[in-house]
Amino acid sequence: MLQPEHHHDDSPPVVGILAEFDGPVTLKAAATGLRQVGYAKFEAYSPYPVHGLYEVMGRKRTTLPRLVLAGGITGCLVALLLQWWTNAIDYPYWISGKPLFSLPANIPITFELLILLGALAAFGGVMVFCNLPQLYHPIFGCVKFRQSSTDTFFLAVDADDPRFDETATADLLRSLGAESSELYRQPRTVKRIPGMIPATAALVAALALLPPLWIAQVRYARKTSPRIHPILDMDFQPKYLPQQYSPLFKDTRDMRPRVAGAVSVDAIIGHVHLLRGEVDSPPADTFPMPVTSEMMLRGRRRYDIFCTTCHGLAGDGDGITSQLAFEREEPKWVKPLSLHDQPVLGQPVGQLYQTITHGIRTMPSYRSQIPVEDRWAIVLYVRALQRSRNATMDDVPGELKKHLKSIEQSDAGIPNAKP
Amino acid sequence: MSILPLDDNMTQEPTRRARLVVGPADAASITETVCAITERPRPPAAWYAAFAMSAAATGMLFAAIGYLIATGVGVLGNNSPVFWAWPIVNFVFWIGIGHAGTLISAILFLFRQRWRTGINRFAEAMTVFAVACAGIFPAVHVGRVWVVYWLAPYPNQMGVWPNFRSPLLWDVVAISTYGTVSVLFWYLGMIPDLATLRDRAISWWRRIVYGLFALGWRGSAAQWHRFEWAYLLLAALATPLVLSVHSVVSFDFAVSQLPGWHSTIFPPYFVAGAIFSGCAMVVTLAVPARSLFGLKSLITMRHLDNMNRLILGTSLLVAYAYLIELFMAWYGGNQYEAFAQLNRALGPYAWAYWLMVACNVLAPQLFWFPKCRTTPWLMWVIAVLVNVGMWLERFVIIVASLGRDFLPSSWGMFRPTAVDVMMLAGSFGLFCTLFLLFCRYLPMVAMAEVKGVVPPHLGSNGVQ
Amino acid sequence: MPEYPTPNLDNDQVRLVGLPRGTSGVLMLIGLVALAIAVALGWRRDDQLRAFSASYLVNYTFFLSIALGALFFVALQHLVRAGWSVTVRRSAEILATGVVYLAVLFLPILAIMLLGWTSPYFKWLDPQTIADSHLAREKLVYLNLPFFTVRAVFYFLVWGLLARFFFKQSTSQDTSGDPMLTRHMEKAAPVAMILFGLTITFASFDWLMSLEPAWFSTIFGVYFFAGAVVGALAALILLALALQAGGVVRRAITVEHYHDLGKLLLGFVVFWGYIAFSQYMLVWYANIPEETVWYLARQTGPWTWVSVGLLFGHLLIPFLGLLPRVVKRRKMLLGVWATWMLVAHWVDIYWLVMPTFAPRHLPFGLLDICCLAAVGCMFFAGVIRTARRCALIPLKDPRLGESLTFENF
Amino acid sequence: MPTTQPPFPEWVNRARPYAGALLIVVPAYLVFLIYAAGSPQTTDVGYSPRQPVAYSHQVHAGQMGLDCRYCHTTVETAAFAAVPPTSVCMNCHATIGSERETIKPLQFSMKTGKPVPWVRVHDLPDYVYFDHRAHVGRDVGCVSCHGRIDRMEQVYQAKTLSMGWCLECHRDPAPQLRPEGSITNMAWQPDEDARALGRRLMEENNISPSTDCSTCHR
Repeated sequence: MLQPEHHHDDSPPVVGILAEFDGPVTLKAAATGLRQVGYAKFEAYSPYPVHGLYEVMGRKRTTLPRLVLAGGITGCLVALLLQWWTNAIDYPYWISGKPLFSLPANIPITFELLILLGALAAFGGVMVFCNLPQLYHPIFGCVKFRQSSTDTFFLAVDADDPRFDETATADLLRSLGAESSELYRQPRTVKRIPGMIPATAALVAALALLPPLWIAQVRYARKTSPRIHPILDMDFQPKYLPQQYSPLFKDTRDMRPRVAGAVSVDAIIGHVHLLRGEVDSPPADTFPMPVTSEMMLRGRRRYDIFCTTCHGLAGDGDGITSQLAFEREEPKWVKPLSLHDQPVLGQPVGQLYQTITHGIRTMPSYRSQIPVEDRWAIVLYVRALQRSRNATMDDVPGELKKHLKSIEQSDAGIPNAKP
Repeated sequence: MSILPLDDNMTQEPTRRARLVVGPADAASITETVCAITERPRPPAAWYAAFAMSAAATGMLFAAIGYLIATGVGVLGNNSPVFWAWPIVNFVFWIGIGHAGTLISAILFLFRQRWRTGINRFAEAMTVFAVACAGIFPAVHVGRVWVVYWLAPYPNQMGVWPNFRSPLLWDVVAISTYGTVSVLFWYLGMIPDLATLRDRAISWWRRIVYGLFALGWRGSAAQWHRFEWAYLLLAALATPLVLSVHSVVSFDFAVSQLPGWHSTIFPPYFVAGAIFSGCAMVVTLAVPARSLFGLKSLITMRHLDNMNRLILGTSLLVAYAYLIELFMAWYGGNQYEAFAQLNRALGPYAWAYWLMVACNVLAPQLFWFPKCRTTPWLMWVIAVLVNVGMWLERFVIIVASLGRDFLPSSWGMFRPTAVDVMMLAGSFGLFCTLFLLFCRYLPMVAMAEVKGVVPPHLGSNGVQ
Repeated sequence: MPEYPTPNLDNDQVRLVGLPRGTSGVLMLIGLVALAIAVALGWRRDDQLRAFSASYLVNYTFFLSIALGALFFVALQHLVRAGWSVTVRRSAEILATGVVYLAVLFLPILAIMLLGWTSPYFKWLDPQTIADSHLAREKLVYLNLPFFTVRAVFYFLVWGLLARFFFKQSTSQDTSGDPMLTRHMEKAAPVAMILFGLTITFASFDWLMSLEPAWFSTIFGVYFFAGAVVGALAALILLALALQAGGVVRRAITVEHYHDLGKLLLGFVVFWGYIAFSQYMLVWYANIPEETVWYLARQTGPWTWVSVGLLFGHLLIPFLGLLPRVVKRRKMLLGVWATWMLVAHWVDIYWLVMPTFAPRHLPFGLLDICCLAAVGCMFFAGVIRTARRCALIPLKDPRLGESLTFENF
Repeated sequence: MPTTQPPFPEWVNRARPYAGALLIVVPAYLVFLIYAAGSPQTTDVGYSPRQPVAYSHQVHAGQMGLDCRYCHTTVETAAFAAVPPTSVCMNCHATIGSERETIKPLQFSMKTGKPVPWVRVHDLPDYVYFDHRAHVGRDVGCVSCHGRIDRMEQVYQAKTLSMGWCLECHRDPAPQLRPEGSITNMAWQPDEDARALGRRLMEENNISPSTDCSTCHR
């Protein structure tokens, strides 16, 4: 209780005077008195709120209500914008025939966000305005002050108030009704943050860099290991999809191959021309379908996919595969036939069809890769390719003939032009 | 006029207001009464017994949830046509329980009902714990619990957003807002009391722990000024919030076209029912807690009397809603609606319906008699009955309506599974566990608030 | 030891003295003249008084809702043993007794129905509607003239008895000072509340909802109740302002009372919005034709703008207007907002009734003003008559001291 | 005056800004970490399983210029882009490189009838319905989803194949469209503005991709 009046130079500095009062009424009166005398830097402490105390101390009313209003308005606008942008613009939901942005259904969330942001503003505001959390304060060094949260009322005058004087202020407080008043000093505590803490923080920060580095590595690397999906949900369902594994069958295929020896019904009941390329057993000389320019185009496209690899774009037997095979001196490789050579030129279309279907010599069957109609289309295109090498002017349609002639004439006008 | 005896505050005389605290009402003894509960080395033996039981039930809850997640939602009784059953009943029940806390702490605060200070702290705690229990059910019954965060609107790599026009999403937002605001409100009010515990602490760990949570509160005039404003504003925000929360829950049902669900009175009716059940839970907890922890001077008979009046009042509001629904089912001339109401009363779930009526409408009528309002065991029994009745109300609304909708060919019954029952029982365990921990370690009564409304602040001997 | 200082209202005028003696009679006369003009306007339109009936119903319901809201206010204060409201409670008690005069004013409505003039007035009276609609036929058990009349008599009996009970008990305390009278009223309050809740609900069903016999909404009673309390609170504020402007109860009613009334008004404005939104949202969302038809009439043509006007005028604008603390503590500002709310409440009632009678256009005109004047003048003639017979505050209420000294936070 | 040790030393106040910063930094760090780690860019892109046969798309599709459809014959007609049967490989490799070590598994498969256990690289979850025909037939080039397959020695997943990625194109397909003849051409570049071309193609071929849930989840 008693503090020696003389103190050594190494004793901690005086923070202020703490005066005790017996109740809210005397506390309020004393605060009024202090303010009238001209003190500005003092604080009143009470175990429960004393109405009007803050006002008599001459402090400004808090702006918390306005902050909360701002929070509420922000919440309201954020919610409306969010719902409008997400559900009407970015991912339009068409719900029970209502307009994409239908206000009545947006009200509940707007309201909740209004309240939420308002409440967060109120709580955050009181923390900021009260300067909380503020775990250390010199006044916590006074033993008596511990009573302030139970039943005792205090006034604390700061030593850095210009009017502060150790004896005069104490006298004043006593005259204002203080039951007792004492000087209180800065408690002796550690002021600097202990070095261990920043060191630990630095270590943790360094360690915290590892996970992002690892993620970055994974992100940009090729991974042969299976994908990392911690939760598979229904990624893999117990159902059979094409070309998947099934333990049911010996060959582990879930797609069943055609039973050996099975014959297509079509082949039995007709369509011999179409499917086998035959008319009354010899290879057909005609197409089983009307020949159109679409079919020709289709044939060209299919030819480019399936035939050019060996037979070459123009049918000369110089496809890329063949070229590479010769480059590498593949022993078993036989140059593919040129489609412009005699045996092929003379074959009826039915036979060409059969060749595609069944293969011939080293050429494999393309039955599984090319559907029937496409095979005929390819045959047609092959015919066109063959014809192109042996065409006469009579083959050219009327319109184009004129055009060709005009080219011929202009070519003739050029001295060096060779026909 | 005579001075009221110190231990009685049951006066009905209009000439005076009853004491808020019986016995010594000075700040020191209030502090002592409340703080001693957390400061004594050992809680009463009954606390240990209750804690052991509720902790075991909590364990059962988490075991059931673990089993549910590991196996799938098939372990619940929900099935066609009653897809929304037990978990939603429990959800609505618990979220309703939570409403009384906000009623007492926010609405009664706005109405200057000073008696609320005796019970608001633990009613708020009850709210927080009930919301925690409520949140479990919709979360775990979605089937894929691990993607429950999809309900949150965050920019995601699926390129979709939640459907903000679904009442189920309103629920998510409303409940999380309600939980957040309840916690803020509860915690803000507790800061000065935590400071008291810090200042009284003898052991260093209590000083540190309570000190951390007290945030360095000093009770300066500046702090109190802002604190009071924040408290008022939070109360003003929490009041419409509490109305909105159960209204949103009622929208889950009422926006649909199912007979028995689609009724415009649902929002206020659900709110009234929620407050009804919440008040009953307050009484259920207050009666044993006040005698177990020696809080009879702060949570007085007057408090219980007032709570029982609230229960009676909200019971009448709920009865009003039942009546209007029945009347409108007939008046509206919609045969499906009429059937839905008849089915409740006479159908396969008639037992639940009549039990509900008995618990929610008839039992609280006993509170017309002052004797019933002031006899602890009796009010406890009635409060428990109300809790049962309100659970059944949600059961009747959800299960009876879904079980028998428009198409007789799709009718079906609901039967809870063992997991269902374990989860309901376990949620009570969780609730009680949290509540018991709260009783043991936190200030159960808002000391600073009580001190602020009793003398000497009001300047006359314990009467205000 | 007294809790509060004994009220000192010696210098305050607590009797209605400002008004000349014949005010009630003059008002009555004006009312009758206005009624005659309204009837004449109705006749000229040659529609069996249809337009008049509709307009009369609007204005009648408007004043009835204020009287009922006041009755609720009185019962509520006793139910919760409120201390703050003692000095404004008498005004509410007087307003509530107006329901007795309104019982008489209900006779024209009943007379028109009995005469069968404007049969589509309530469509369920129209034989054609009954023949066409099986719903209307099914409801005949409830919606028929004899039962309707019996119910109306019952409602007025309940309201009249309740209003007179609270008024009598309260005024007799002025002389006797017996605190037990307060106790009596407190004991009666819960019963009064139950009766009030049921009667106002079914009255709103009978007189407003059944205008469209096929339509129904379970929340309708609550909706009407919410509007009624808004109207009554606005009326109470304006009444207090008027009395103080007339030099009476200048000290008994303080800025704190205005602040509290303002807060309650704000609260009920929000409550009304909540109920209105609940009803609208659920009907809008479920989109069932038999329900949406009611809103469809109010969402097409000029009625759209009345609906939007209600959203802003009855909810959003007054909410923001009444929010600041300063508004509730400045008489002028609060008076402006109370007037605003009273107008909004009138529009609300108009919006409930009129689209049934005039689905395509807004029939607002001189007829409505005449009806407003007619019902209003006769209602206030009665109210003033009552007010003259008593003090304007409960002079010896045991909680008068509390009411005079309380402070808002 | 008797003094006591305050519950917390003074440095605790000084640590407040750092603690406050931590409150922001730690959640932000965790959110970033989860977002980055969970992103399909991390978990899925770059997936390049080792195949039972060291088949090089770079050689076949790039250097030789084989059309995609030579092997993946079903892309235009079926939902599923079939992995070719061993017989298709054997079209050439019956005679070419038949003594090479890498061809051995093919020969084994051919002999025994057991399928070559190719590992699927582009594998959508089973609850996603994706139709190759609907995309190839609607002017979407292979390269849009599979990247430059013709430059891949061993095929890897180049795009995220996430739902957001799908939706991106379904909402705005124009930049991804190309003329019919260039579907399989990995190196194709539009002569004009890709978006203008895409818009024209959309109009010509009536392309309006749906973004309903049931488009992909049926």
